[in-house]
Amino acid sequence: MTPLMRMLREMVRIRTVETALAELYRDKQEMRTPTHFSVGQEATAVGVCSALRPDDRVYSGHRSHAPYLAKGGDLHAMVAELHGKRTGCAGGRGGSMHLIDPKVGFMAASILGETIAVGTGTAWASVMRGSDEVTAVFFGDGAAEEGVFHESLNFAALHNLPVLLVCENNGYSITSPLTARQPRGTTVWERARGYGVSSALVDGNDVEAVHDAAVEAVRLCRRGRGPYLLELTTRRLLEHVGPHPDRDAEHGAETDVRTRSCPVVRASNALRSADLGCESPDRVVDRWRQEAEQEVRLAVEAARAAPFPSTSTLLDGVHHS
Amino acid sequence: MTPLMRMLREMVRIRTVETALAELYRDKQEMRTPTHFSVGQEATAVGVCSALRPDDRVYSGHRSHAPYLAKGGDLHAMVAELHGKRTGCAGGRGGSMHLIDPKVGFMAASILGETIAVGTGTAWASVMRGSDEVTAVFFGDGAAEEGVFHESLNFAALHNLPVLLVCENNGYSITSPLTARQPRGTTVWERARGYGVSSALVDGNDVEAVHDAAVEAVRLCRRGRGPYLLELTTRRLLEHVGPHPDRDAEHGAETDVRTRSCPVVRASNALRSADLGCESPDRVVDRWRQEAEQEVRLAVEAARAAPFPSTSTLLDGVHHS
Amino acid sequence: MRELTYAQAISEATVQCMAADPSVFVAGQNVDDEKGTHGTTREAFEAFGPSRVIDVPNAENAFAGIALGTAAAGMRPLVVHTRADFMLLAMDSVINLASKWRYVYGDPAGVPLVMRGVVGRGWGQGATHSQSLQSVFGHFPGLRVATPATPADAKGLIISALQGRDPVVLLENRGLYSLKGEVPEEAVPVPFGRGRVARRGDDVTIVAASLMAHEAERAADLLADVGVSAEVLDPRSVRPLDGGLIMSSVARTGHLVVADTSWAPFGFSAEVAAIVAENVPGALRSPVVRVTPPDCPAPVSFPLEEAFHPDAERIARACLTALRLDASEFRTPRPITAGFSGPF
Amino acid sequence: MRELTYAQAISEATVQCMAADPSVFVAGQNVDDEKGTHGTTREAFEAFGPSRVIDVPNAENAFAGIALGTAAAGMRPLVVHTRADFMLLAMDSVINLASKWRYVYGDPAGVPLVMRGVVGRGWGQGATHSQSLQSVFGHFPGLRVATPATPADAKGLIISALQGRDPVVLLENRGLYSLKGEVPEEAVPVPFGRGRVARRGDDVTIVAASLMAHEAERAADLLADVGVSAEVLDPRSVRPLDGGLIMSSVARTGHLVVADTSWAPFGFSAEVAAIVAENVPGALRSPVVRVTPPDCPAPVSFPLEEAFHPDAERIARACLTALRLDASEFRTPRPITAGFSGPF
Ligand SMILES: Cc1ncc(C[n+]2csc(CCOP(=O)(O)OP(=O)(O)O)c2C)c(N)n1
Ligand SMILES: Cc1ncc(C[n+]2csc(CCOP(=O)(O)OP(=O)(O)O)c2C)c(N)n1
Ligand SMILES: [Mg+2]
Ligand SMILES: [Mg+2]
Repeated sequence: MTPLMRMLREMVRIRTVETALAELYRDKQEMRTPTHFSVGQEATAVGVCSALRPDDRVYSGHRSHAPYLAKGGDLHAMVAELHGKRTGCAGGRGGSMHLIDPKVGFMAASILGETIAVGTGTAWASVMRGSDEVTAVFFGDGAAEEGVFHESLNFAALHNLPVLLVCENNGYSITSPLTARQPRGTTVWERARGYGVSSALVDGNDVEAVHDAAVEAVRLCRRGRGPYLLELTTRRLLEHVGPHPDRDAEHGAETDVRTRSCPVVRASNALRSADLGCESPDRVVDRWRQEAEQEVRLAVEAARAAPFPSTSTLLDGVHHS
Repeated sequence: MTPLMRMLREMVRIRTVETALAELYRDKQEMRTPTHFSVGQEATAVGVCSALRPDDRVYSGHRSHAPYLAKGGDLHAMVAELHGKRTGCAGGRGGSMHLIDPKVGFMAASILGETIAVGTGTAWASVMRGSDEVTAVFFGDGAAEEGVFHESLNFAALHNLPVLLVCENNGYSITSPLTARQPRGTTVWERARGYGVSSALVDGNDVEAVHDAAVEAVRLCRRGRGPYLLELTTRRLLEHVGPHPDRDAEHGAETDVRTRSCPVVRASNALRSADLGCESPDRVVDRWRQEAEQEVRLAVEAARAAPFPSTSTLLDGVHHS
Repeated sequence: MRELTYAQAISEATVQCMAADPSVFVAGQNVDDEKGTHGTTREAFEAFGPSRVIDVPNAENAFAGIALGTAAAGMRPLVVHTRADFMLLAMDSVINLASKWRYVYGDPAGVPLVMRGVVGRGWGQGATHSQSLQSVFGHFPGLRVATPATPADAKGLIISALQGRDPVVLLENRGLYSLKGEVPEEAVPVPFGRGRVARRGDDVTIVAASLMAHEAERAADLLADVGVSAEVLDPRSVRPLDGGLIMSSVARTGHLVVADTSWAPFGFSAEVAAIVAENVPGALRSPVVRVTPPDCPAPVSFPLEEAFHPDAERIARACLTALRLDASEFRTPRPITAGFSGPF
Repeated sequence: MRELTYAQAISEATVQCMAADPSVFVAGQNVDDEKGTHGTTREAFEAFGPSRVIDVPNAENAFAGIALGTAAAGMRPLVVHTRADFMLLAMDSVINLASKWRYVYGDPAGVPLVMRGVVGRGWGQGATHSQSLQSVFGHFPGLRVATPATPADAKGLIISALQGRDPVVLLENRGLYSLKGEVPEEAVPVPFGRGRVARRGDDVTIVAASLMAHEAERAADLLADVGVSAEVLDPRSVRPLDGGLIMSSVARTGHLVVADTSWAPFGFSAEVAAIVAENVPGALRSPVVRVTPPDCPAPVSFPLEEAFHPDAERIARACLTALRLDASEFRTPRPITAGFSGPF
């Protein structure tokens, strides 16, 4: 498989998983945890994570499913977590905004900007320990307004830390457009330059472009020439939190633009049948979708069947004993 | 008097007042409040404040005496405040780091960066109220590392607020040099550009240059084209807090450089006797110094003679009754 | 009197204060959108537009300072936090500057910075979206901290805040927004520091703020079934706290249960117990019982979440414990799912 | 046993932990300079150099998160704040993330982030440089909060912190740095949650942490002169808090005075009073007395500052009040100026 094929397959998988979960979230109401889907934004997670090694670390904010899965996080553990089950990746205690998978070096937090600092810290630890691991941190355009972004960028640049800051700019913070929050004519990637940080603006719905930019950024970080900031423009197709189509998009008559810019559609179009042997792209994508449907179906069944944590464990694990 | 003469006189006044206070602070130990002198940094306060109107506002951080005096703050009230007296500008409760003079629109706070936000807020209030007042905020290179700097700059730029951010870059945060705190090759003024904020780097020991830059910055702010950031390079001649000569300067053999760059010396040299009629610059400066010595002597005497606040007032004024 | 929901009462108070005083403005993340912070800021936006109901960037710390700055220059900001937890980012401005301003600067004008913080509840809000911070804010002199439980108090306390000259923190439990109650039409302030007797009773005193006042009333119903008459006191503000009301009730009943959504250690329940121990310890005929969340962060998982949040049953059982009565045949009440149901 | 100052004990603990465990490092503003945070970080810098004793920019919030990140990746950061007040800028990282990490993520490794905060004292430190935040940090499950009063405990509690796996806040009153006491040479941890009987006595129990433990001991001396035998309990950590020690002492003495440098409302003194009211209210033969700063920010002016800070005399008088003894002929002790004398 070509890199593009691998990435498309992963995007199709994430899209399929999230779409299935979004429907169940809406209809069954068994996942009682505020959930921020990445539908429409898959290329950022997939393009960046495909440029990382398994021992590299990834952090994200509240919109965490796509980076979690792209980094190789356990699907069953994620779905169980959304269902609040004992088998969840955080034992059902963290929910959608606190996914974690230590085996693949992934973790997400709910407060805007927090993990920008945490990821800067793990990158610092890599340097202290003499390892060449890189840390990538996903955060939104909104999180970039928090002071912790500035403080972390300053620190990362001061110590040349191997941290790749990935700003997923979807143009909104909940319902608030960028124009209501950041000065016109300015960008996050240019702001990074003020700290001497290398940066680039990339179409975040073009998974190959994201991947290529990330490969270069990771290379620099791994050689001690970090940090690096990637600003990736993208669009979310569902509402900020929850399963419904994004109303701002509808009202703004942006639906078309969004669909046309959909990273899955675009990557599918880019696939030449040549790459696929005798199969047509549509059929291949379809097969991947079916595989992912099966995968998420099993994960949901397992999650449903799994036990809730016993209330007798309510107080367990607050402290190291 | 020419503008330069007025500014030099004010700098001589501030230098004289602070030098006298520093000695008393050391010898008498009657001012029991951690005190950060601006000796060596007078040109920033004087150059900027001379570009402001009386109804404009000025905020500063912990290093507050020079901006307070330059904005026209009451000397007697300041000296009494340092002595913890009832007649102090904050009733003796705030001390050196919490000077205030509402009559001239001045206020200082002790926590790094706090007043950057507060000043942004008063500038916003000016816009809301349709007034053309400008707010200037003094802060150090160290304070510019705090997240509140970034958050405030973003907000000020978003709303084009009439706030003039004055970064007094003296190269140190307590004993920590800039190189230990900010990425090499970067500057505060360039960082401001990332928010679309106009900015300039000016020799902060050249009072005329500071004044000219501030006049232009204030003009833009007043016309609704703010915010503006001025980075002013300067040197402090005393230690961070307290009355002793700065040891880092001594150790670093920078003393010479510092003395040569002293803004009072430089402004004196710049004065042509032509400006002064028949008097020589030295004589004029000497006369101003003597006037200031007399002024501060009276203020100290008054402060010493003033009563301490009665302990029966300890609980007064926490709330609006 | 006509009834309003808690959310409507907040909205009405806001609109009335804005109409009466042109210096009042509302600011916060997404306050201008259709949902309008659970319907509390929408009417104001419609009435006064985007120049007085202002969406802001995600910058809690600076924004507290910015709002403070506007207050120092004569404005009256009403800052809305969609979760009180986010106020932990603004602690420096709130604690180190706002709460101390009037005293430290000897500035009689003060800084009337009013902050609303929504306390999340239910639907797996979890550890960082459901914290009740009354005990933290309550610790610091210079602040007013209110926890309105009823629509009328929500309205009246906001009015007090927006007419006063002190910095105020208002904590609103999301479980309350749809709650209905009588609310006066006029803008009548409810003063800080005066508690409310939510229910008269003789056998045991339950002190409970915000959402817990309602759980306490439900507990009082349950207790009435077994012949126990519980008095429910709602402090309305925790700083200042109406110690007098609590003391005189306990002096009469001899038993004290405190129910709260914040943790026990160094919490509201500690302060209420301390006030009694300090002033009328002889009145206590049984140990004080604190009904609070267990000493752990809030978990998301549904059964854990249900076990985490204190409710009427736990309060009622605590009262029976205090009274040394048998709780064995006590009927378990139908759980109410507080306010919100999903999906998000 | 040899004696060390409190500052030397901290320094020794730091050096020993760093020598024993290469993952320990020290970070904070100016920790690498000659003064070395009141002499507590200088030896470590000399022994281990700038790669392990690291000066950092002024960015308290991010730095808490950065240090947390290093802890998540196997390091053991010891973060130093030259004033505890500055930690109010780091509340989000500390409360919303560090304290909850182990529980919320079900991560048994946890994040051993250790933070020291200096509590300013004397010489007009004022409202924003002298706050004791034990009551705020103590409110949140997941944190360990220690307030060492003696050199030995300063050493032992830092060792516990740097050997444990929990986030820890250590609050050190600046008035203590020059205090001398016996300190074991070896690296012996002092466990969290076990209080210390600083002075045995039978008539009244004084509970007092950090600097107040010493004021309480001086109060006990004054009381001894008038024939009163006071027991002084130093909790050493406020979370967990050794309630058992307090209860058994009060059960014996029947009288409780709590002295603290943090405000009374929602404070340490409230929690101690609540523990007694909740468990052994019958033991109290007189009302609990809280000796705390008055309910206002700390003023700078010398006489106001002196009146603000609770001291031995106020504690002793509070004990006499509790015991209903006459305080009229009680001698006023010579004021000690705590630790520091200027100029700065
Ligand atoms: C400190 C903080 N403030 C506010 C919030 C509430 N909040 C959650 S997600 C969100 C929008 C963030 O926008 P962005 O960072 O662009 O991410 P996106 O949702 O667009 O992916 C907000 C405001 C929060 N979680 N933390
Ligand atoms: C939030 C915060 N962190 C730390 C301090 C302690 N502190 C006081 S002054 C100072 C140095 C600040 O340097 P800079 O801003 O450059 O001002 P300068 O003293 O050089 O004028 C520091 C670290 C503080 N007051 N507030
Ligand atoms: Mg966004
Ligand atoms: Mg400086």
